[in-house]
Amino acid sequence: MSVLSDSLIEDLKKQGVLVTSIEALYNWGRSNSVWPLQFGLACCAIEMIAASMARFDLSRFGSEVFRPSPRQADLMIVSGTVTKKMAPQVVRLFNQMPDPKYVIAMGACAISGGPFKQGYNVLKGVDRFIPVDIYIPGCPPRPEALLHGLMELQKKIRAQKLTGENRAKYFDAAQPGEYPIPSFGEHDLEPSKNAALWSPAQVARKD
Amino acid sequence: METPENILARLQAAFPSAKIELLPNGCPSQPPSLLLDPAFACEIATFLKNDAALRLDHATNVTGVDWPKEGYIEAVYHLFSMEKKHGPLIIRLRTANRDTAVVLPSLTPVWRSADLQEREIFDLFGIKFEGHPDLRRILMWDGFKDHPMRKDYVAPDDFEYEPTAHDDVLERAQQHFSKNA
Amino acid sequence: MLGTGIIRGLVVTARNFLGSFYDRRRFVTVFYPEQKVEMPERFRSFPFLVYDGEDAVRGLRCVACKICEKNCPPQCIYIVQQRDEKGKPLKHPAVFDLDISVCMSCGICVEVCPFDSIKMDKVFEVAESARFEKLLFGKAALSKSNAYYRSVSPADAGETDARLEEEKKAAAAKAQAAAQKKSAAQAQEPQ
Amino acid sequence: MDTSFSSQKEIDARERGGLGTERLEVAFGPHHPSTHGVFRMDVVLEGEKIVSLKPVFGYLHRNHEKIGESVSYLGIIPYTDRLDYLCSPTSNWGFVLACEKLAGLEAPERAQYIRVILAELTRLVNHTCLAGFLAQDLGAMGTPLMYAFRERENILDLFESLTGARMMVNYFRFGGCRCDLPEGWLQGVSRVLDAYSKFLDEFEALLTGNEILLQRTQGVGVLKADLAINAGITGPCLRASGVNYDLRKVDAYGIYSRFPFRVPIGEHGDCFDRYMVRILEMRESIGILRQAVREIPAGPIMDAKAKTRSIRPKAGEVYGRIESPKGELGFYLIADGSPSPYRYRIRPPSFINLTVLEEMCLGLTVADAVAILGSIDIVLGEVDR
Repeated sequence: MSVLSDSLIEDLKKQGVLVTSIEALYNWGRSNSVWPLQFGLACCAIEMIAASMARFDLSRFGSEVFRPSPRQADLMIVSGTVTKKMAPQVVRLFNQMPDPKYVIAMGACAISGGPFKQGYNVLKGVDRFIPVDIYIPGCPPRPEALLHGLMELQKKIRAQKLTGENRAKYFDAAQPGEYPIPSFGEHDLEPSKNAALWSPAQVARKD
Repeated sequence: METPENILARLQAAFPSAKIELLPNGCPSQPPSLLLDPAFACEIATFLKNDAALRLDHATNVTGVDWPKEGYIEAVYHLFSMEKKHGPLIIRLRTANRDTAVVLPSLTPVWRSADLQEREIFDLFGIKFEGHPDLRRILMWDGFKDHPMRKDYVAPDDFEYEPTAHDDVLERAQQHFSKNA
Repeated sequence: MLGTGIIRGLVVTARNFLGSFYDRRRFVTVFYPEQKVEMPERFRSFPFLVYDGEDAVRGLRCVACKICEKNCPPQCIYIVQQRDEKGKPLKHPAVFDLDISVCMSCGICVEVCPFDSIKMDKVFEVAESARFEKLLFGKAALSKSNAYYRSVSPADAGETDARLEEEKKAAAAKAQAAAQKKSAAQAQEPQ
Repeated sequence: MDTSFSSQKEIDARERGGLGTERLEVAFGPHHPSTHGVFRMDVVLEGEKIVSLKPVFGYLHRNHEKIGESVSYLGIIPYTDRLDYLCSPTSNWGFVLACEKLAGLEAPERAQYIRVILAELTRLVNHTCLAGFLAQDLGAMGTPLMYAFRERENILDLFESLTGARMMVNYFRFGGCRCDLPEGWLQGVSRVLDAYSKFLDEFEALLTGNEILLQRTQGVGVLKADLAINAGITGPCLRASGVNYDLRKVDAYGIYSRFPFRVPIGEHGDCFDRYMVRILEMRESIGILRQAVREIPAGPIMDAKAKTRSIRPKAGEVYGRIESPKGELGFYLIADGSPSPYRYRIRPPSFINLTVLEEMCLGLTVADAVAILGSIDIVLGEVDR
């Protein structure tokens, strides 16, 4: 959108002239029909269901179409604790989703293991194996918090570029659309994280 | 219900060669428990279940307890009676040690409700139940080697990002970084 | 007759469908984000630190006693006590970090805090796109004024303020009594 | 004979004179739209008939018991919320009950009433949602579940205004409750109850007489009483099989002996009885709630003996159990005098209710297995802990 400035578009809109670009139209359409995978893991899944029910009504955002098959889904809402036993299946489901695909980590457990992170069978954050776009903290987050997270995701989708240097990752054939699936080891998952994907910040503590 | 002392006396009369012991409970309002001889466990269990006065038909809670200092693992059964609506009677079985002789008789043939719970004990504590119909790991995956509910189990090292750690967790996180430094 | 049960069920759905046009009980949708559910007084999302007055650093009620750190079930609080140049510990946290990506909003920190310095917030719209940078809250992000607390939970804040006022008065009276006693003792001593 | 499209097996079968089928192994779950949460069933089918069904657990094994050994007694309470996340107040109560026995505390009168009110509201929430989920499993996509969740929200609003959270209440304390009722809360309960009995009538008109539901549930998944007792089945599943065993009557924990409610009993032990027992239980719960709201006295909400919020009991062990909406929820604690328990064990009703899932499903079709699983009412947080 280099020909028309944003203020000019606003002015035109006031005059009843709607101007758009292919990119904006395409992203507008995509962001308003984000179909999540019908997939719940734990407590947060109940709040996810509550969000899709009458009171909070996820369908106002075009996301009520929960797809039972990953092949038809755009969005994976990781709603709940990802255990080490479940992690390979989560990664496999993610791999089966077609591009463009997005991940929302809903709730403390999905983000970091949350209250259960010291457990031997709990994965400390789903982002160890799959890339996460939006993190929604809370235990569990209120349904409105999920809606807010979804709106943040829509914003992110709308800002994606179709062309140029900064174009969206999924247009780049060299970028991986699939991620390695960990296998069950004798003591832990092998590998215990995807080092290429997950690089935690080092928090320096003196004592 | 009869007192555990009474039941103990009757059991000793019925199974003279079995070694049965009454273990006190530190909590005064709670009943003591009976430590059974593993060799006679199945017979005693059947007796408790079928005895006309007891009819302990409901084995509610079956669980393991690890005692590393004492050197054994325990299986604890909480018995109630649905018919007579009384209980609990607590019975315990102990393994000889914690690594080589961890075999106990399974009480699943007597109470079906012990089925999944004994599998869970096998998985998390490593007690092998002889006579269990389907003794496999239940909560962890099949290739898993450890028994995580034992007191000396060390969780795998995934302490890369612990921004708010203190005490034990901080120690583990520091270990992680010193190892990978 | 076969089918009457289904017809009765359809009557129920029809009643709900038509009812949703005029009956508030059947039309329950809240149009978030334009319209928001009013949060009850006790609603809790994440903890924050209260400071009195205007200065977020000096007015902080927290004395870095680490009781909340010890009692936090998922261990999401990290506190370092401030020390002066000589290394003497001060009643002030140098670092107060709270990992809200771990916090389970249980409110136990609030319950155990003896100084009423940590309270539960009502902000739940904290979705972020980066976990390491944005979900670890430091002291500056956590500190909020008592006026803010009064605006989000008026009843509890009022109660806390009244109690603190009471305690302050009692402490002042005690100090005064002690001072009087001391001066009386001093007055007696020379004789 | 044209055999171009037939497999060798079919030809063999045709030559033998019958229609032979190959056995098919299907893994239902851990991600499957018709299972509850991340439960998995390895099913072997012959045609449509189930010849073997092995449940596979552990996909939500969150190590409650191990974590409980390093957290203080007070710190465990919020974890119990997350056991059975549809009904956290009852999980709270079970744990608190066991600890109170251990520490010799007793909740005062008012707190006891508050506990009963919360527990029965929880039962309403759980059973309504169960009916919705069961209908969803049977193919009634959306509508009953949507009505159930609409009513659930009203009760969750009550929870939220009392405890501060919709689902994870973290409300009961050793020797009482965390905070007193806010103003107007009991009137709110009465209002919800009035609406709820009307809603139940409507819900039953929608579901109970529905021929499809009857066809799909009656005579399906029959569980005989003696097997149910031996397999440790508890809660509505046991009572649907005709065994009168309700811990609210048997143990009469708390103040349940003051409430003259009836215990609904099923006759056949099939899916429909399990559904119906729950609907009737909800009606009894409404009666209990009305009485509790009427009788609740004023007074303190914490035992005067409880000086601190947490406890540090002497060495000893205790088993405390309550009737949670799913069945007998027990907590077995071994204390060793330290601030956290030496052993913290949960006796999860949903887990043990799955013991005889295979027996209930054998010989039936795949679709029936889904109905049976739905009628048992499991929550994975509790099954795998």
